[in-house]
Amino acid sequence: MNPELRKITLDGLWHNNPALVQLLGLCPLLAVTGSVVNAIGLGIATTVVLVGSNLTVSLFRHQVPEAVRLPIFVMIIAAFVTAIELLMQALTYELFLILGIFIPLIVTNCAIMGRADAFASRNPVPAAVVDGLMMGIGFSIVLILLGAMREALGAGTLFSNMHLLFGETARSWQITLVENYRGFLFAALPPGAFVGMGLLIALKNLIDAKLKQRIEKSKSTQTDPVASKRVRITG
Amino acid sequence: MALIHLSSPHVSKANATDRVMRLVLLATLPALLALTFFFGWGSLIQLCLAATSALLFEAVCLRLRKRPILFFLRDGSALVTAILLALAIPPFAPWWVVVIGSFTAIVIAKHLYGGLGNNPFNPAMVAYALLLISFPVEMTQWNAPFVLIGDSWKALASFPESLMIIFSGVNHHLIDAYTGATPLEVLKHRGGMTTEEVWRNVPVLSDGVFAWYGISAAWLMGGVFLIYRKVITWHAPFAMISILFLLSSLFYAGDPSNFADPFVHIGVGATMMCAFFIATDPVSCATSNRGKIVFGIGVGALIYIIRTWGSFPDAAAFAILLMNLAAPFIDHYTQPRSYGHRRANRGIGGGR
Amino acid sequence: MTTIVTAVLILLLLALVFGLILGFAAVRFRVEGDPIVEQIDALLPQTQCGQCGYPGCRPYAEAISNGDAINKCPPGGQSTIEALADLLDREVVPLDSEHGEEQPKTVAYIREDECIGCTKCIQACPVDAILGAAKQMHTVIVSECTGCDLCVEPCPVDCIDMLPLPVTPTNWKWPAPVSDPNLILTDRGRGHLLQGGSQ
Amino acid sequence: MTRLYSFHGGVHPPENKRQSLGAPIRQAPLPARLILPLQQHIGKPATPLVAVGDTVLKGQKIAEPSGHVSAAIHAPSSGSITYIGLQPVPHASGLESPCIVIETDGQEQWIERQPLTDYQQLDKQALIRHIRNAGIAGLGGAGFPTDIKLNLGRDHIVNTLIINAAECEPYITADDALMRERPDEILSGIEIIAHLLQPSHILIGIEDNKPNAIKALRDAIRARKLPIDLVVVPTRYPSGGEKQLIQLLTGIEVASGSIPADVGIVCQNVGTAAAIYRAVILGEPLISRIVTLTGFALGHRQNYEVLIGTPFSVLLESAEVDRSRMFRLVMGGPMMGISIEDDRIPVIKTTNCIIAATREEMPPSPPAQPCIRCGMCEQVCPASLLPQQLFWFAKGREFDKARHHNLFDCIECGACAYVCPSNIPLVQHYRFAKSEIRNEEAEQLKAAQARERFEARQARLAREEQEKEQRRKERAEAAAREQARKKAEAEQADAGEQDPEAELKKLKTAASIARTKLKKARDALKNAQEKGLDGTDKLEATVLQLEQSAQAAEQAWQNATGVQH
Repeated sequence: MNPELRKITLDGLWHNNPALVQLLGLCPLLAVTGSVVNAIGLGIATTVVLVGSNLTVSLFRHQVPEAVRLPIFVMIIAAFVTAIELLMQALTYELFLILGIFIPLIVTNCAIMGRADAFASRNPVPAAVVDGLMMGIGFSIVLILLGAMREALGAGTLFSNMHLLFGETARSWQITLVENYRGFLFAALPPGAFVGMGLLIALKNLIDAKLKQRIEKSKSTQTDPVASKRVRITG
Repeated sequence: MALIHLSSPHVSKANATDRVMRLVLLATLPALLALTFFFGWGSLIQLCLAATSALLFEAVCLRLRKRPILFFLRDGSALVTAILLALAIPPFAPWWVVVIGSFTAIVIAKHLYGGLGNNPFNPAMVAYALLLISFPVEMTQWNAPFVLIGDSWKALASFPESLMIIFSGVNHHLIDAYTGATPLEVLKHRGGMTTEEVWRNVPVLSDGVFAWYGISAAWLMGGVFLIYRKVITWHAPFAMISILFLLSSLFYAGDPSNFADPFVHIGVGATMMCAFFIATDPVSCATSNRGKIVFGIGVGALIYIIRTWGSFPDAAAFAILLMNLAAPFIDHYTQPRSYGHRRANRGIGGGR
Repeated sequence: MTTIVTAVLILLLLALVFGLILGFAAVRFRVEGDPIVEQIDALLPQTQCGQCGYPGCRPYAEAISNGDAINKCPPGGQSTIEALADLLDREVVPLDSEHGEEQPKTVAYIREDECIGCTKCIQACPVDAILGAAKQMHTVIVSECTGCDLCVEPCPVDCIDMLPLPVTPTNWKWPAPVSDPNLILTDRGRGHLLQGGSQ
Repeated sequence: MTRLYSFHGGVHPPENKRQSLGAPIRQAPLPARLILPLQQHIGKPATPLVAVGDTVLKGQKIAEPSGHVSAAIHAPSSGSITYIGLQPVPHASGLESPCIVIETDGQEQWIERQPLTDYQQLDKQALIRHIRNAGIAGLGGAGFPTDIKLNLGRDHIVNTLIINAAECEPYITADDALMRERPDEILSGIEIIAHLLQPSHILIGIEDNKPNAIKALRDAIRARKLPIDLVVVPTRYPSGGEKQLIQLLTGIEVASGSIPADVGIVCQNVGTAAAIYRAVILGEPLISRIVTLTGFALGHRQNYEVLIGTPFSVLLESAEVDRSRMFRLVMGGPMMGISIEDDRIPVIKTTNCIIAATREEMPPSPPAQPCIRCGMCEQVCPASLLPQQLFWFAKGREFDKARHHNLFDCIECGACAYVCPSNIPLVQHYRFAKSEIRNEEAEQLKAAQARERFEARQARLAREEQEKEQRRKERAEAAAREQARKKAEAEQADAGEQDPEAELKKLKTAASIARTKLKKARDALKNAQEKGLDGTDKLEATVLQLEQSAQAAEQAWQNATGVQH
C-alpha cells in the first residue's frame, strides 16, 4: 500500500483513533453501546457520514471561504445525516427507533466535524475518503467492542437482536453466555459505559507502552551522530 | 560510626496510619454486634467474605502495580473499606454481591485511581452504589429483625442456615418468613397512606423500627469513640446530622402526614454510619475544618432531598459520592486564613 | 408559494440579524493580539547561545511563534519545552538532540596566565560578560555569564574552560525526598535510605 | 498580670530536658584548634582582617562585617592563624565554607577590653556601633545580627520589647541554665536594650516547664526598677517561634512578609541579652556561648560554656561520648535542628544544643506511606497552613499553587511531620519546594539581566555600525567634493590643452585596479567554496559584478588607446 494511505489507515484505526485517542463523539459512544447491534448500527451510520462528508469537503475545499468553513461543513454533514436517517427509517425501522435521537445527533459528533476541518479540507479526495473510512471503522470498532463488553456483562448475551439490522436470518446469531443471567444493570447503564471506555483506553495505552518498549530495545543499539546546527550569533 | 543525614524533625509521634485504621476497625465493633444481635449471623459472614476478598483483590492489585504487598496490606485501609461495605449491605445478600462489591471498591474505586490516598470517591460507597444500581432486588431485601418474627434470637436463622442462604442461593422456604422492606422503603412506597397510617399498619415500623434505632445507636457509639480518640473531628458528622434534622423537622412540621419525622431520618437507614464513618473518610472528603462543615451540610441536605423526592429509599451513598466530587472544590474555597494574612486565599491559584 | 416566500424571507432576516450580531461582536470583543513572542521569549533561558539555529533567544521566540519546533533549546532543557508546550498548547516533545544535549549550568573561566589578550572572546560574548583590553589579560564576570560557551571556540590559545558553578551552602538546594516506597517489608525502619537526605 | 493569648496548632513532644539540667554550667576545655566560619549569621559573610601566620589575642577582631546585614568575628582565644579557607561548617547541606582556623597557644591572653559602663551617657549610635563591633547575632537559633534590630531608626516606634525565654524545643536547656545561673546578666542586657529602644512595655515569655528559671528571673526582676512582665506560657511547641511568641503574648499577628518591628515589637533572645551585657559592661565580644550537650550517647549530659569555634568532637569527648551508640548527631533541637555527619565541625554563634542520640532515641523514620489527607498536620500547623495541600503541590512540582497556599509562611517548625501518621518527610518537601522556587526566581532574574545585556549589546553594535557608516559617508562626500573641485580645476586647466597621456594613464590604472579586485574576489570565492562556507552566492554575485566592471574598464582603456593610435 502507498505509505501515505498506510499512515492514514493506521492513524484512523489505532494511533489517532477518534474514540480512544481523540476522545471525540463520546456522547453517542457512551449512550448507545448497550448492545452489539446498537453499536454496529451507529458505527455504520457514522462511517457512512464520515466518508461522505470527507469526500464532499475535500471536493469543495478550494471553493470554501476560510471564514465560513464550519457552517458549510455542518451543512454538508447535516445533509448526509438526514439521508442516513431516512435510509434507516426505510430499512431498519426498529433499530432506528432504538437509536432514536442519536442518529440526528451524528451531526454534532465532533469526530466528523474534526476530520472535515483537520483533514478533509486540507487533503486531496482519495486521502480524505480513506481517512473518513478508517476513522469511521476505528470508531465503529470501539463502539462494537464496548457494546460487546456491556452486552455480555449487562445481559449475559452477545449479538442479540441482530435481526434488526441484518434481517430475520440473523435472529439466530444470538449467543447466550450465561443461562438465566441475573443481569448486571450497572454495565447496561451509562456509568458502566464510562468505566468500560476507561478500561479500553487503558488497554490501548498498555499496548502502546509495550510496543514502545520493544522498539526502544531494538533501537538502543544504534545511535545516530549528532549533527550540529549551531549558529554563531557573534563575531 | 555511621551518622545519618536527614531533614528535621528528628523525632516523630508514633502515630502510624495502621494505628488509625485499627481504631476505625475497633469503632465498627458496636455496629457489628448490633447487626448480629438483631439480624443474625448474616453480617458476620458477610464481613468475613468481604475482608477476605478485599485483601485478596488488594494484594493482586499491588502485585500488578509492582508495589510492596505486605507493606501496604498492613495499613489496614482495605480492611476498613471491606468492613464498612459488609455492614452496609443486607445481611443475607448472596455471596457474590459482596464479592463484586469488594472488587469494585478495591480495584475500580481505589487502585484504578492510584491506590490509597488518591481515590476521589469513597471506595465502600462506590461499591455500594454500584451494587444498589445493578442488583436492586438483592440489595433491598433485608431480613426482618428478630423482634418482628419471634420473641427471641432463636427465631433467626442458625449459623448453618445463614451460610446456606448466603452461599447456595435463596432458600425459599426460609426466606418467606425473613424478607421484608426497610423502614425507609416502606415510608417511600407507602401507597397513598399518610405517615401516621404507615406507622400504625406496617410491622417494620410499628414494631421493628427499634432494631434500626439500636443499630444507629451502635454506630453513634463507635463515632463518639473515634472523636474521643481524635481519629475524626466533630465537624462533618455534626453538620450532616444537624442539617438533616433541621430539614426533616421543617418539612415534618409543615406537613406531618406526608413527610417522615426527623427521628426516622436520623435513626433509620445509613445516616449514623454515613455521618461518622463515611463523611469523615479523610481521603475523599474535604480537609479543612470549615470544609468539613460544608461537606457535612452538603451530604445531609442531599440525603434528605434524595430520600424524599428521589427514586431510592436511602441515599447516603449517592449523597456521599456527589459530595466527594465537590470535595476538591470545597477545599479550594475553605482554606483557613494563614498566620499573618488578612484574608484566606480562595481558589486553586497558580492556574492560567 | 407564499409559504416558501415567507420561509425564505424569515431565513434571510434571521441570517441578517445574526450576521449583524456576529459582526458587532467581532468588532466589540476583539481580542487584542497577545504579544505571544514576548511570552515565549520570557520562557527561554536567554543564554543567547544560538544552539537553536537562530541568532539569539528572541529570534528563536519569533520562529516558535511562527510555528517552529519548541524542542531546539538545550540550555532550557525539558522544563522549558514543557513550559512552552503549556503556553502554546502544543505537545511536549523530547529535546532535539541535533541541537545539543541538556547539560548542567556552567560558567566560563579564563585561565588568566595563559590569556594573550586578543579580545576575540570579548567580541564573541553575547552579553558583554568578559572584561579586558587588547594585550591585557581578560576575565569573566561570573554573575553575568550565561554559560553559552560562544567564547570558547574563538580563543586562539584555548584558555577558556566551561566549569560548573561550585555548590556552596549559599546556593545549595534541598533535594526532593524520595517519596514512593518501592520497598519490601524488611525495608521497614530503613527510611533514611529512601528519603534522599544523605549526600 | 498580662492576658495570655493563644496560637493555632502546636504539638507537645516529650521534653527530654531534665537530663541536661542535673549539673551547673561547666566550662568546656580549650581546644587545640578553633574553627571560625566567616558566616555564622544571616546576611553577608564577614571579611577576614588577618592573614595566615598572624598571632591574635583573645577577643581580637579577626573579621569585620561586610555590608549592612553582617556580623564581626573575634578570636575566642589567643593563638596564631594557621589556615584561612574551606572547612566543613554546620549547615544542612554538609558542605564546606570559608573559615579562619586558629591554633590556640593556651595563654588565653586577652586583648585590652573596652567596656562602656557609662553607656547611658553615650550617643545611641555609638552604643549600637559598639554592639556591632562585638559581633553579636541572635543566639536563639536564627542568628540575625543584633545591631540591626536595635538600630531601627525613626521608621519604627517600639512599643513592646519581648524577651524570648520560651525555649520550646525539646532537649535544649541552654537558655534555661543561663536564666537559672546568670539572671542578672540577662536583666542588665535587657536594660541596655531598653535604653536603646525605649519600649513602653517589656515582656519576658517563658514556658511553664522551667520553674527554677522563672523563680530566678522573678527574684532578679524584683531587685530592679525595670517595668518587666514575666509571662509564663503553657508548654507547647513552637511557642518560642518569634511570631508565635508575639501572638501568645500580645495577640498581634505579624503580617506575612513584614517584620515584628512593623507592629512595634522587637524580640530578643535571653542569650542575646546576656551577650549584650557582656559586650557593653564587660567589654567582651561574643566569643563564647552556652551549649547543651545531651542525648543518650553521652556520659555527661549538661550545659557547657563553649568558645565559639570549638569542634564538636572536642565537646563530645569531654562529655564522654560512646561513639558505638551514637547514631544521629543533631545541632539544635530535634524539631528544627540539622543533622551532622562530620563531628569536626565547630560550634557557631547559633549552636544552642548538640544532641548525640542513640538509635533508640531517634530512630530513622519508617518509609513514607501515602498521604491519606487525615488533616492532622493542619490541626497542628502554627501558621494555619494546609500542610497536606502544600505537600501535594510540592510533590507534583506545582510551585505556583504551593505559593498560592502560602508556602513561604511556613516556618519549617516540623510540627506537621511530627504528627504525620504516614511518616511523610513534609518539611523536606517544603524546603525542596522553597529552594526550587527561589532558584527559579534567581534564574528568571538572571535571564532578564542577560536579555537586557544582550539587547544593550545589540543596540551598541548597531549604533557603532551606524556611526561607522556615517563616517564613511562623510568621508565619501568629502572625497567627492574634493574630486569635483579638482575636476573643475582640471577642466578649467584643460580648457585649452588636453593631456591625453594623463587620461590614458588614468584609464589604465583603473583597468588594472579592476582586474586586481576581480582576482581577489575570485580567490575569495574559490576559498569559500573549498571550505564550504555560507554566503558563496553573494560572493559569486560580487565576482560577476566585478567582472563586468573590469571588462568595462578594460574596454574604456582599449578604446582610449585605439583612439590615440
